[in-house]
Amino acid sequence: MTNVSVMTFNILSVLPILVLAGFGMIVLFVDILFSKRLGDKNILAYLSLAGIIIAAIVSRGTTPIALYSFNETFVIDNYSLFFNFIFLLSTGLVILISHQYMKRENINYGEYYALILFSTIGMMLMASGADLLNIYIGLEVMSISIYVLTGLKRSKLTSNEASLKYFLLGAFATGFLLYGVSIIYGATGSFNLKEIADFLINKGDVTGPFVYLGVGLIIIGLGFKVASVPFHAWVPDVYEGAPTAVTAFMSVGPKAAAFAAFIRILMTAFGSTHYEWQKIVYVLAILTMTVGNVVAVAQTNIKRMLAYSSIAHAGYLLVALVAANTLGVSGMLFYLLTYVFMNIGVFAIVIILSQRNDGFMQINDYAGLGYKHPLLAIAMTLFLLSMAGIPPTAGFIGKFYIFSAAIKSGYIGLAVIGMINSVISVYYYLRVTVVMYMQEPVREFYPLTISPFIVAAVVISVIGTLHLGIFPSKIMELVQQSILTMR
Amino acid sequence: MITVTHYIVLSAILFTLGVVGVLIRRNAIVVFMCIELMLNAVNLSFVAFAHYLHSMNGQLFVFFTMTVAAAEAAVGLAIIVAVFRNKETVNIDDINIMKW
Amino acid sequence: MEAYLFYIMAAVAVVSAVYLIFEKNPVYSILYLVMILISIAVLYLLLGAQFIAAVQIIVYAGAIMVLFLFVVMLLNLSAKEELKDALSFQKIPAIVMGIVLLSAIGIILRSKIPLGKQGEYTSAYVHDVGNTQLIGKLLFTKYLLPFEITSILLFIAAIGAIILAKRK
Amino acid sequence: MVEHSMLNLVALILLFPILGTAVNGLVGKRLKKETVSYIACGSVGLSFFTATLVFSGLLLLPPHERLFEKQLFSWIESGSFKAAAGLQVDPLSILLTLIITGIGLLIHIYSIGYMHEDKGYHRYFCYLNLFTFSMLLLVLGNNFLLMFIGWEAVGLCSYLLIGFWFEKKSASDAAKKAFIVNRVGDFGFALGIMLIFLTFHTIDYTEVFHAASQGNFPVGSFTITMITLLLFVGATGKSAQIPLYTWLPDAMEGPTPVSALIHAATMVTAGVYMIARCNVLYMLSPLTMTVVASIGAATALFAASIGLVQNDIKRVLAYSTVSQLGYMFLACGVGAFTAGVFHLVTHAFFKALLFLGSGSVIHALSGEMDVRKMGGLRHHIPVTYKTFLIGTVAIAGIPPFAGFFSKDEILLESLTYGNLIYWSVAAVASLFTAFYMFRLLFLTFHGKSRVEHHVMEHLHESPKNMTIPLIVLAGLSSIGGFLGIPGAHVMSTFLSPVFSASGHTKVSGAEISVHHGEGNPYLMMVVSTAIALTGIFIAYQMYIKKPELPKKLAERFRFIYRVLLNKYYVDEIYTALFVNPTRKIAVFFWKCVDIQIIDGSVNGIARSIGWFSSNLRYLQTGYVRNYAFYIVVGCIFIIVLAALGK
Repeated sequence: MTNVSVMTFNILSVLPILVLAGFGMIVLFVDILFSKRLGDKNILAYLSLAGIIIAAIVSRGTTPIALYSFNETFVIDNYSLFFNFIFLLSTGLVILISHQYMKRENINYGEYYALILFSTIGMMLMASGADLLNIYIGLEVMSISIYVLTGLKRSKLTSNEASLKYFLLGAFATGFLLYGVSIIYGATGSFNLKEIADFLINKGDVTGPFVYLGVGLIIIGLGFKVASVPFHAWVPDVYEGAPTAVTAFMSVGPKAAAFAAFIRILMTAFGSTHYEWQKIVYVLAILTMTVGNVVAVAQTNIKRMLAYSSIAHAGYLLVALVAANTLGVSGMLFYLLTYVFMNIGVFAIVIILSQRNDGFMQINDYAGLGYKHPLLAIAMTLFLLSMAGIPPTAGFIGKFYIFSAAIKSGYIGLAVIGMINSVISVYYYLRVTVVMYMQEPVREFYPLTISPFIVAAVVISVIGTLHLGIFPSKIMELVQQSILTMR
Repeated sequence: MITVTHYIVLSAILFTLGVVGVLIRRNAIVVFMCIELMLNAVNLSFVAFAHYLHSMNGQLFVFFTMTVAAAEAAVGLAIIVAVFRNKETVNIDDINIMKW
Repeated sequence: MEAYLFYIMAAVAVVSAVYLIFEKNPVYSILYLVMILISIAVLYLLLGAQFIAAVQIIVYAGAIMVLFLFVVMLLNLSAKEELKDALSFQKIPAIVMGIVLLSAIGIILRSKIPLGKQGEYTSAYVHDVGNTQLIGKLLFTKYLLPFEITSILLFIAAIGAIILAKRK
Repeated sequence: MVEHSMLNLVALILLFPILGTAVNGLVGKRLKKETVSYIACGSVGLSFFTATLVFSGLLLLPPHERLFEKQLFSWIESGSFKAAAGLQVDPLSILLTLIITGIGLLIHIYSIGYMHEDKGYHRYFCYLNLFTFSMLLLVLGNNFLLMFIGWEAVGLCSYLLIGFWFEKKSASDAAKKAFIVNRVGDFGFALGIMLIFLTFHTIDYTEVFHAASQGNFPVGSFTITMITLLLFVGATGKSAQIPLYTWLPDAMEGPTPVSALIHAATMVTAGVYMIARCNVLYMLSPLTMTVVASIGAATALFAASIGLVQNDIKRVLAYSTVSQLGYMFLACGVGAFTAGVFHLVTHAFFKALLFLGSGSVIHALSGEMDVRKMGGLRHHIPVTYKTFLIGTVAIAGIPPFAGFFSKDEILLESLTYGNLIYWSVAAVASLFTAFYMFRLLFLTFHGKSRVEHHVMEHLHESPKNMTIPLIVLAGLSSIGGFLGIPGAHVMSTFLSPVFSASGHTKVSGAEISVHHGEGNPYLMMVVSTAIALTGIFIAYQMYIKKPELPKKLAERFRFIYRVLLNKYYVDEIYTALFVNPTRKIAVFFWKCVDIQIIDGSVNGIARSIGWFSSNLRYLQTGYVRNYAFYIVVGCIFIIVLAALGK
């Protein structure tokens, strides 16, 4: 271990976390102290954005070596920096798209911004945790914030219901995760991913099924968070019931965080036993892609359709995890970044077009959009095409990397199933564009109030989707660097 | 002589009972209590492992799980209260507007 | 002595757990859960984890369970639970599932459990230094970061509970 | 280096159409119709002009150096994998570029008149320019991924243009069908590219083909066979071959100029281009070549036979396109890439002409497309008639028109390199082609008018901007064939740098016949002319001769006349022996195989996914406990897997 520097209590390594925590508190205090004078509370959004930008500044750049701190329980390497970037980007975009929405739905609480920032702390901890305890705490910080955010529209029954479902099932799945952690602890004597890996390499053969049981249970817990079939059932209901801005938030950042932990745990700690967990993830990947895509075909509510599509995307990402090679992991990171842009872009447009109390959420409500608001329709089409994996969008490059990685590792069948699935997915993404361009409007588009915030989010997403699709090499280089120091 | 296996078997039994409870109970609060039972089963196995491994980490982990459980309890019960305010029930079979 | 205590407490815990999941009245369910918590606390003592045992009694059984009880009372649920059972058909499969799950875990545990690397905190050493001291020391050294993060976690829980349960 | 400065202009070819798209797409709504059309036609015109400059630049180079790559930016770099986005100019790509921009320009001009009344005028030209851009990208890209991007983008444009009149449900359905059927093919294509990526560690044409021709891969190697087969799956989708052709006849719901440009001249030939481009790989896999040739031959015959009985003027042409594409694949499949590309070129001329001609007819008849309601139009719309006649003669294969030489070469090559079966299939298909095309011509322009009265009143010849493209294309269809006249080899010499790497590709009739005694090109010409004439003759008999007979004459000299009239019943015997069975088979192919089996299975798969979807969604019951149950089921599954481990 030459390229490792051990620091204890390096406060700098957790600086982004501290910044976010600080700004979360500031937002809360400003909200309480000046609530009478704030008016429409724009200042809270500005403050949160400022926090995110400062956090991004302090966690920017790359590091030549992996920096371990807090007794090797926390690590700053290019991998975690890359994920920090994804989290901050997605949180920033979500704040941009949610500001107007929160005002419209009358739930513009200061707590909303604080909770989103705190949740991001949890994600960062998950990506940087070099120790199962840190990852677990990060997971809980993230999840508990989202349970609350989901139920934020407390007078609305769907929001309550979504929150309750998510909470009960989330706690249930976390039980399995913890059980897995305890078994791993028993089998190896440590929570530290590196120590676990060392132990398994040296004495792994004596542990056998006991370790696999632990890994399997951890896969359940994280599989729940990434919405893998059969642990996915919460996704459609929660996505539908949660306030749309929160749906956008939880479809991106937490998913990326769960994948970050997933990759780090499976690749670092259990890299030597990958033949065992690959079997499990293989089956999960096929199920997830297929169920997600097939069921999405029959959906009529756009949020539900996006929920199933997000399940399907989790399936593609699991394909990369099965491949378990450098190309796969880098493809996965790349895909997660593209997913941020395209998914938040779609949700931004859904928010623009919906009305108070989540009216106009049916796909048919988009009829004729192509003529009434051509720019919105073009942006929406772009995001949907990207999700369907059609060039020259980012989604295509991401899928290309992922399926190439699967083929490279010899999982040709998996790649074929994945591509059949992406053919199916074209059907339901296309349906939205067909409705937008090839049907007569069934409703008046109210004079849409489009705030500059949300326009900025859409523009950033469009640029991101196109840029990653046309010039992916720079980012890919960065991604490749970021996984070098991981193992 | 009580070995670690005894504790792990006990923990597995309690965990499974918790799982069964989640599957068959309808009162959201009781479902939540069954989840707490699962967590306790896990905690037991942590402490047992810690003891037989001569390690303190397991006990520390339990300390953190308990903290998390406290936080979850606060939020979870608040959610249940919010649901009850709107729907006058905590029967989770009545709480399914969203489906399909 | 240790073995007897283990079996007694294990029996108490399992029986209470069975009662917990079949008891109709939620208040009783809470009491059964408290029984389980206490018996597990005793097992913690057997395992030499005095601090955790104390926390289990004081925080878990004392504070968290009281919160549960409080909510049950607040919502006045003691009498009117179990109105509609839309999934009565799931009861049998659920129990079967439970048995399958248990036996599957059992199959894996059938052989002697392979324990991982032994640490340096032997019972004698822990006894010398003191369990609580050791935990305290670890909390503020090795586990400082998660310890600090839990403060954020509890903060989240507090504002979350307020914002969710607040009336308009 | 004047030639290099000319070649460096290549990026401009792509730039103009995309600028046109951008302008018309963003502000087209507010512009006058003339301005929109000037922008659209101007951009394609400039692009065509640049293409000619680049072409002459290429001609200035000595033949073996005619390969120019212009790197734009580095695109994908991941470890050992590398790809740079760049453009490649070589004889093959510049030839197609000229066709795309040239014919594209004519069709843009034609569209000004054709779409004049349409309210989506600017949208139409925006799409059309975007299509031109995408097609150029497909052809000019220097690696597989760029080709794939162009490939998908032309699919997208085709989808937008087929569904252009989306108010018609059939149009938007056809659009959706085209897109989804194409995606099925594309997925094979994408898989093939990935396999190339992993096998060769690059997706750059030059590097891949160089590596493949170094003998690292034995002939018939499994990897290469897989790659080529997967690529071919993509080709069957885009180029409408069995079994993925069903979208093309439906695609006729789009505006007619679109059918001419996209669904006849350019996009559908992308598959042929791709195979020609990858000739090095294909030559390494005899199995794939057999598959390509067989599917091509089968499609040629199958589609031609369906064409025999169609009554919609555009559908006849659509099936004819499918059939002609089959010819091109047959040619590629037997290794005669030059012949395939040559036929691609001539087909682009005459099929664009025919489609535009049919568009002119439809325009004249206020939208009527059923040939049973036409007839006798030749005096009313003379220019259209004459040009249509030239197109028909060209496709039927009468010397010296364009189709004759290219089709003749394919027939020859299929006999020389393939076998008698290929040849006879192709010959029968050629007979059918001549028959149905002249049937179409006779029904439309000859005989008594069956046009409805109110339509008759508005009957008029099309405006200048529609007839001029027709005349230009008619000229090209007449003389285009001399590019490949046996003995001169203009085409094969020009293309030889592209195909020389792949073994036996001195593909030209005369030279081959020296080595192989089987095919004498001149004898072959006579045979194929005879075949075409036979087809025309039968059509003439059936659609001109008989309906015109005055009934009275027949009654007076009943017996003698009938015998004479019926030429001693030779025709009847002929009809009974050949025409009727053929007709029955054709109807069978159309009604049963085409509509029910192939179309049905495509739709059936979509339906069954829908069925699964609407049933699987009920697993989402909304009950938390059910969801928890799923988690436990998954958990048990995982634990069982873990228990089985080791």
